[in-house]
Amino acid sequence: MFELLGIPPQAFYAQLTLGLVNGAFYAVLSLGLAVIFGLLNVINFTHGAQYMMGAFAGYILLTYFGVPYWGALVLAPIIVGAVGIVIERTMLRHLYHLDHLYGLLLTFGLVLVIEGLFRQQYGVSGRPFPNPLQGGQNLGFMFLPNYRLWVIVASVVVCFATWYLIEQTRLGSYLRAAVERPDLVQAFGINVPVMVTLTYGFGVALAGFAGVLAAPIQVVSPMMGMNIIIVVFAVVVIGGMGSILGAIITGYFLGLVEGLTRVFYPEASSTVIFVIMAIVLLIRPQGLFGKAK
Amino acid sequence: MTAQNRTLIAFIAFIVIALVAPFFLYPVYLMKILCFALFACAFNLLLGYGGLLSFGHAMFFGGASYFTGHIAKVWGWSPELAILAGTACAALLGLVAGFIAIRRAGIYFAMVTLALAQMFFFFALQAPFTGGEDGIQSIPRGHLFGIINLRNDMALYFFVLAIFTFGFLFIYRVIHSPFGQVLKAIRENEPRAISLGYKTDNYKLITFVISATFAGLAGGTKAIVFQISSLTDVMWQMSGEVVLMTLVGGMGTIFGPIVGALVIVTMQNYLAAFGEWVLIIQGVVFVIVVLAFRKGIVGEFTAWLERRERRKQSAEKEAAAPRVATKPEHA
Amino acid sequence: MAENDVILKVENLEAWYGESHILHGMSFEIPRGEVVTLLGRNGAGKTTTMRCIMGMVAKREGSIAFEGNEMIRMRSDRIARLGVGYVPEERGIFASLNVMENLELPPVVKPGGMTRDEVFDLFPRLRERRNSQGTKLSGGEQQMLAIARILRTGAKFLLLDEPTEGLAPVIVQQIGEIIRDLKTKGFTILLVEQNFHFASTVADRHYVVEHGHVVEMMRNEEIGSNMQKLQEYLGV
Amino acid sequence: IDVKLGVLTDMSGLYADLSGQGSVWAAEQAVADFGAEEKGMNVEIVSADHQNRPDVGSTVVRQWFDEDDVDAVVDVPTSSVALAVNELTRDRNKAFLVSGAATAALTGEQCSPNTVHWTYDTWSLANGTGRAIVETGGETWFFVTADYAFGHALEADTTAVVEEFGGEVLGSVSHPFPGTDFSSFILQAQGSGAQIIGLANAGGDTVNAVNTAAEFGVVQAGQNLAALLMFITDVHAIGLENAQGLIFTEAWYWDQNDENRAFAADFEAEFGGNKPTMVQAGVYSSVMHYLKAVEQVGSAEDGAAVVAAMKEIPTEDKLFGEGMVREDGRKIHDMYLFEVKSPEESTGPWDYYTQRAVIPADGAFRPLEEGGCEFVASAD
Amino acid sequence: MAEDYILETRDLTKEFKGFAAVQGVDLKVRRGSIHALIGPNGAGKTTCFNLITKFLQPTRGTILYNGADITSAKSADIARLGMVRSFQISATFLHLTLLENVRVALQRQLGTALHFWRSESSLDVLNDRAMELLEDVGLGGYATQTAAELSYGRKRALEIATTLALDPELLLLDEPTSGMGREDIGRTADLIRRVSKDRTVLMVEHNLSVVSDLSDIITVLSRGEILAEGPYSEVSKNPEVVEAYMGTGLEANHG
Ligand SMILES: Nc1ncnc2c1ncn2[C@@H]1O[C@H](COP(=O)(O)OP(=O)(O)OP(=O)(O)O)[C@@H](O)[C@H]1O
Ligand SMILES: Nc1ncnc2c1ncn2[C@@H]1O[C@H](COP(=O)(O)OP(=O)(O)OP(=O)(O)O)[C@@H](O)[C@H]1O
Ligand SMILES: [Mg+2]
Ligand SMILES: [Mg+2]
Repeated sequence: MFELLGIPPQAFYAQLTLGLVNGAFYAVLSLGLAVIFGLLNVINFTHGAQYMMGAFAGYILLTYFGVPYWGALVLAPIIVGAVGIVIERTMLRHLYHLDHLYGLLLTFGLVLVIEGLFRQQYGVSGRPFPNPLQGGQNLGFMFLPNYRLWVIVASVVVCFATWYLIEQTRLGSYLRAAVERPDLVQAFGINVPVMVTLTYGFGVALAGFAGVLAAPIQVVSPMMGMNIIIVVFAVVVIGGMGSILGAIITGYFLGLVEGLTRVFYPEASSTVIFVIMAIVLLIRPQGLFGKAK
Repeated sequence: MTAQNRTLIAFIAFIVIALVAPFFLYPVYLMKILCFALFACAFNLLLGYGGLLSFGHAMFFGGASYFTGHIAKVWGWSPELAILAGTACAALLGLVAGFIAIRRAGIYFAMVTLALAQMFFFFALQAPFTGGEDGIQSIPRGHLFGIINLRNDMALYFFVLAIFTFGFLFIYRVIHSPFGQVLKAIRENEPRAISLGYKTDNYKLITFVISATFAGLAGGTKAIVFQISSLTDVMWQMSGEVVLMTLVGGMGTIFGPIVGALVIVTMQNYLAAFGEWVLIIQGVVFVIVVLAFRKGIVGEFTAWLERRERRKQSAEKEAAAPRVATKPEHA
Repeated sequence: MAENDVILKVENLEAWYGESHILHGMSFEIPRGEVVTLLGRNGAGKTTTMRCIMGMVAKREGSIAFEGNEMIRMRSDRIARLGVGYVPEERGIFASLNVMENLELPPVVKPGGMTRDEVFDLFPRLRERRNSQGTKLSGGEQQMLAIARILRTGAKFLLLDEPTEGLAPVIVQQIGEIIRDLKTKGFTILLVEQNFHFASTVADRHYVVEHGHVVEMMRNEEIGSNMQKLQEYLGV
Repeated sequence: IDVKLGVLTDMSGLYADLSGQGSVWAAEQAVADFGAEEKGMNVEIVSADHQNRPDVGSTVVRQWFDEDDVDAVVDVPTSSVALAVNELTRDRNKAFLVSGAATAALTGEQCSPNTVHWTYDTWSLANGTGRAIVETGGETWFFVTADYAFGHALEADTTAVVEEFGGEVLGSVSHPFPGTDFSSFILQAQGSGAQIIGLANAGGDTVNAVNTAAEFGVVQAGQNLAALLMFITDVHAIGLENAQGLIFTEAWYWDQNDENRAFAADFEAEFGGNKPTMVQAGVYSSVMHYLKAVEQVGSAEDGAAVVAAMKEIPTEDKLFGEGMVREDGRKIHDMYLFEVKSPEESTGPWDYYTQRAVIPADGAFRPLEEGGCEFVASAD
Repeated sequence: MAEDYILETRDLTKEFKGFAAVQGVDLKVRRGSIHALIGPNGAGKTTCFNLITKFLQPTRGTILYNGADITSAKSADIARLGMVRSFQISATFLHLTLLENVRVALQRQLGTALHFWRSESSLDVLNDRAMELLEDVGLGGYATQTAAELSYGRKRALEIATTLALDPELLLLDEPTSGMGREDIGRTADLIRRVSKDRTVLMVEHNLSVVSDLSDIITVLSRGEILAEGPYSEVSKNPEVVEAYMGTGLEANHG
């Protein structure tokens, strides 16, 4: 069948695997967005910038402090998460009682500032980041670099750990309830502001994690965030933010779809996700995993 | 002074200033402000009165700019017809995009419009007639109605001013129309509006299309003024810029978008020397406005006027009232 | 009345929503173990008073002492941890949680709360609907859920804002029984009620609120002789 | 004589590193080295950021011409902005000295009597790289092309050269612009079995593609990469580990001779250890030549006259040596084919290139008659 | 002669994931009557309203309005046909003034709602009627305030005024007096009686004194099915109804 389409099956499987790697990034990023959106009802426009900061944190740790990749993998998300916490406490916090629109606008403004500062400091051509896992596996149908294999594993583990933490524990209901009526949840005896801050920090840390994870295979550059975040937004619209699990699955799924488009119709690979988004909106406006209002 | 009187006075003042300004200031700069002001007014209709935040308005602005540019340059139509045609294309584009986007509300709406605009960006990048990253260059300004040579900056300026004034008044009328009233109600409580028998999707779609149309009018005009249509006009940064203008000026106010466009365009012009800092400064302005001056310049100003008036009124009342009103503090 | 018998003492409470001044020197006290109602017309400030006690009104002044602790500056989660339970007027059922999750949401703050089964025995209707989404419940079911979830927490001081609103007469009757039952278990309850007949069957004393302050206190026994005055206050 | 130069460049975007402030500095340096003051010339330099936006660029330049009496616009990386400026300059009869922009249209269909295109263009890069590689045995090609006009133009130009010299193009794949993930395209290129993978893209995309190729072991597996537009700043970004073995064409390299090294040393002192690019060097030498022409004409007022003088006088300066400006505005000089060193070969920071070949001036640029420049044709 | 029914449902059924909220309800509302729908909490009253006004799609059954089948019509169309509902939980336009709130509803009759080229002052002709409606519900003095500033009870009153503004032929009221003080309950009851003169009212209400006072006929729902139907005097004696709904205590006696 593949031969009919002019694609040998090996190439087909290889592209599918690569699609999965991309999907891994989409999943972690849309998961972070879903966590933040789920709790603060804020579309975190800075998510892309924070992803970029994660990559740069890795770069800086490596070049100036000699921290190897594996150290950075732990430290960078913490650093980025901490920056997120500062943003939440000093700025976002003052907007919760307002229309959600303002959260979006604030984070959009922050994107300009953060990206601008990094551009100012590091230029735009991007920085090299050594590959910590040289070599690769011969899967029969393709040569899969070890590092890409690791990306898939790492993202699956992080995604499902997060899912478990949020959906299978009491924390999840606190978070969801706090979105609707933070004052009431607090009046039940839960320290909502602290919970909100930590969750935002956690969501941001996820973006940071995706950033370091991407550093060795995508150029570390100040613009890397904006390019990917618009796609992730589309992923989120398709998935519908209905559930944490939905965000994860949609992420992987769209990575695969995009991978296939690259083989069959490469010209459309930058738009395929947007086209799917339009179709989903026409057929199922609330998204694949969203609940109808 | 009633709000309506204030609007009238402000409008007259604006027209007077606009008529004399080109004799003192660089006309091209003024035209740029007018184009962006119209763009922002169109955007403000959707956001400020319809409650719909579109993060993809560059699609209509830039789309019309491309169509106008192509039609004027390749087909050789006269500028007013080219602009009209470009505007019509934007309206059509608005119809399609709106039809998809209004299926979601709130921040989803913002994301959907952003994504659609990004799709349009890729289209503009790859479609042959747009000239890819070079854009359509050296679009002829041509002769208005075949007579008035628009290569003259002054002549062009008054043409642009006329377009702007038309657009501005039209949008003003939409806001203050029976339609506008329903629109505000939908923004407040959509299910209730439905239960009153309003097909809210139609209202949102019409608003979206009107907004797209005038964004297109602004884009088409800009193409003639600058003789260029480029990818810049369809990029997400452009969508962000118009949000910023509206926000800085004051969303949901009549004159806010004009003031916002003035401030942002001027800032871009004069900060151009600061190079990389322009975007950062813009970002900082964004953040400050969102955190501290949400009403925007015009919004804060009217609020201040109203406060002052109320204070004056209560002072008058007190003065008019007999002594009894001022009871001794300690009984 | 000895100081230690008063569980809650509100003095000169002032509150604002934005610029509008809502409470003007509210003062009253609630003895331990009593059911006390706030009566008053729509907009008198009853709900606002409760929200102040819970620390949910941003701008408030005066004194609110709970078991001797001053709470006027306290954050609402700390107030809840002291053992104050709140059933808001609009019920506050969470749409994104199902009945079970709604029920288990408020953390247990004191020992001695009801168990899940006890709660379900009290409101069998909830047991039937336990997997349904919170806001898909009927209005009355939501009201039951709002009361039920507070009973789990072990709070011994309850604020009930119009708990009978929208409930079928049989259920109202049931709620009356529950309140009387809670009282025998040592709960103290502050009740806001429009349904005066209901209030008079459960309460020990009534405060009449008008324009943000208390204008009258009546013990339940005195109601009969004060009917005339009360009717004027409530505008029947 | 009063002369006002406007350096229009990208201060914050993609090209900020390879032109940007460095170009402004280079222009100032040229004015100083020319000795304008001693010669009684009053040269002023203004600069602005066009943010890679043609509309911003043309607004700035319009204002420069209409209000600030600027005589010449310098550098302008980003083809779209350069084309816009090109039109305006002709319209107002000023002069335009292009260094940063790549599009060969500036001396082709869009050529102007007021424009000189100094450093390089897409044709010369495609020609230099394509030809040299085919001649050294890289006969089968596969292109990874940025899916927009510029990418397709590079691919087409190179294909023509490759085929002309007996090579064969096996296929190509278009990737979205800007791309984030190149693995899938590199894999397709790998699958094609071509000897050479031509990267018909620029900036971040090229960097990204090169890195991905290294990850998938493209070079170890026996294929070679050819970048069709690459600057030393890109190599710096990639790092030698991944960039080694890359072949491409440039007009100038800081480590070629003592003059260049001296210039680079000054630059380095100013810009925190970075080295100048060919674009910045081009700004220096184009400004130098422009000033000579102004001196000869005696005024900077008439842009076309100054440019005509630039074409008359042979060029000569410390960075680009001797050369000429052709009738269509094309500056003619040698181009060089470089190969990126391996980390072991490199002796220090920014020691990145080995020179593989010199493409002599007469064959380095598109022949005059092939460009389709209007006024060249009518002159015949 | 057959009775003149304005609204009729036949075998109306709504199932949510296997659970039937409304089951086989045959409801007949006589033109010009005040018809009360009562029943224990969760009996399916609001769901019935949602089905009739098409906020929910019935699983089964038909709905006839003025003899026409409206089972597959859209919500907004239903309102245009003259059947308007109020919500159990208040729904007002928070940042519009009370006058504007009512006017939005009145505006529909003008048929100019889509006219974006017309001046707003063309709506001023509606002001008198709007004020009248506000007076009717006792909000005359608040016309220029925004709805956000109202207390809960007053929002309910505003909601009724807005609903009446559409001059509906059939008015569906979901617990119109809940949350109101006695004063307002009395006024609202009077209002309902007054407006019912030339229209039909179908209401859900838990306040038995209001129900007994106003309604011509009562349908009792229980667990999604009709338990009893008839005038108050009859229904209130039905032992099943007493057990399932009314209870015996005096607490419930709101009056
Ligand atoms: N969020 C708010 N912003 C401004 N004013 C408010 C707000 N909430 C309530 N008010 C006003 O405060 C006053 C007191 O309201 P409150 O809700 O305490 O009254 P209530 O006695 O509980 O009345 P009801 O019986 O109607 O529930 C009212 O006049 C109301 O309009
Ligand atoms: N969308 C839904 N999904 C699932 N169950 C629902 C949904 N809507 C209503 N229900 C259930 O259907 C039953 C009937 O609800 P309904 O709101 O009609 O009751 P009601 O008679 O109006 O009660 P009340 O007097 O308390 O308002 C309830 O048990 C409720 O939980
Ligand atoms: Mg209340
Ligand atoms: Mg109900």
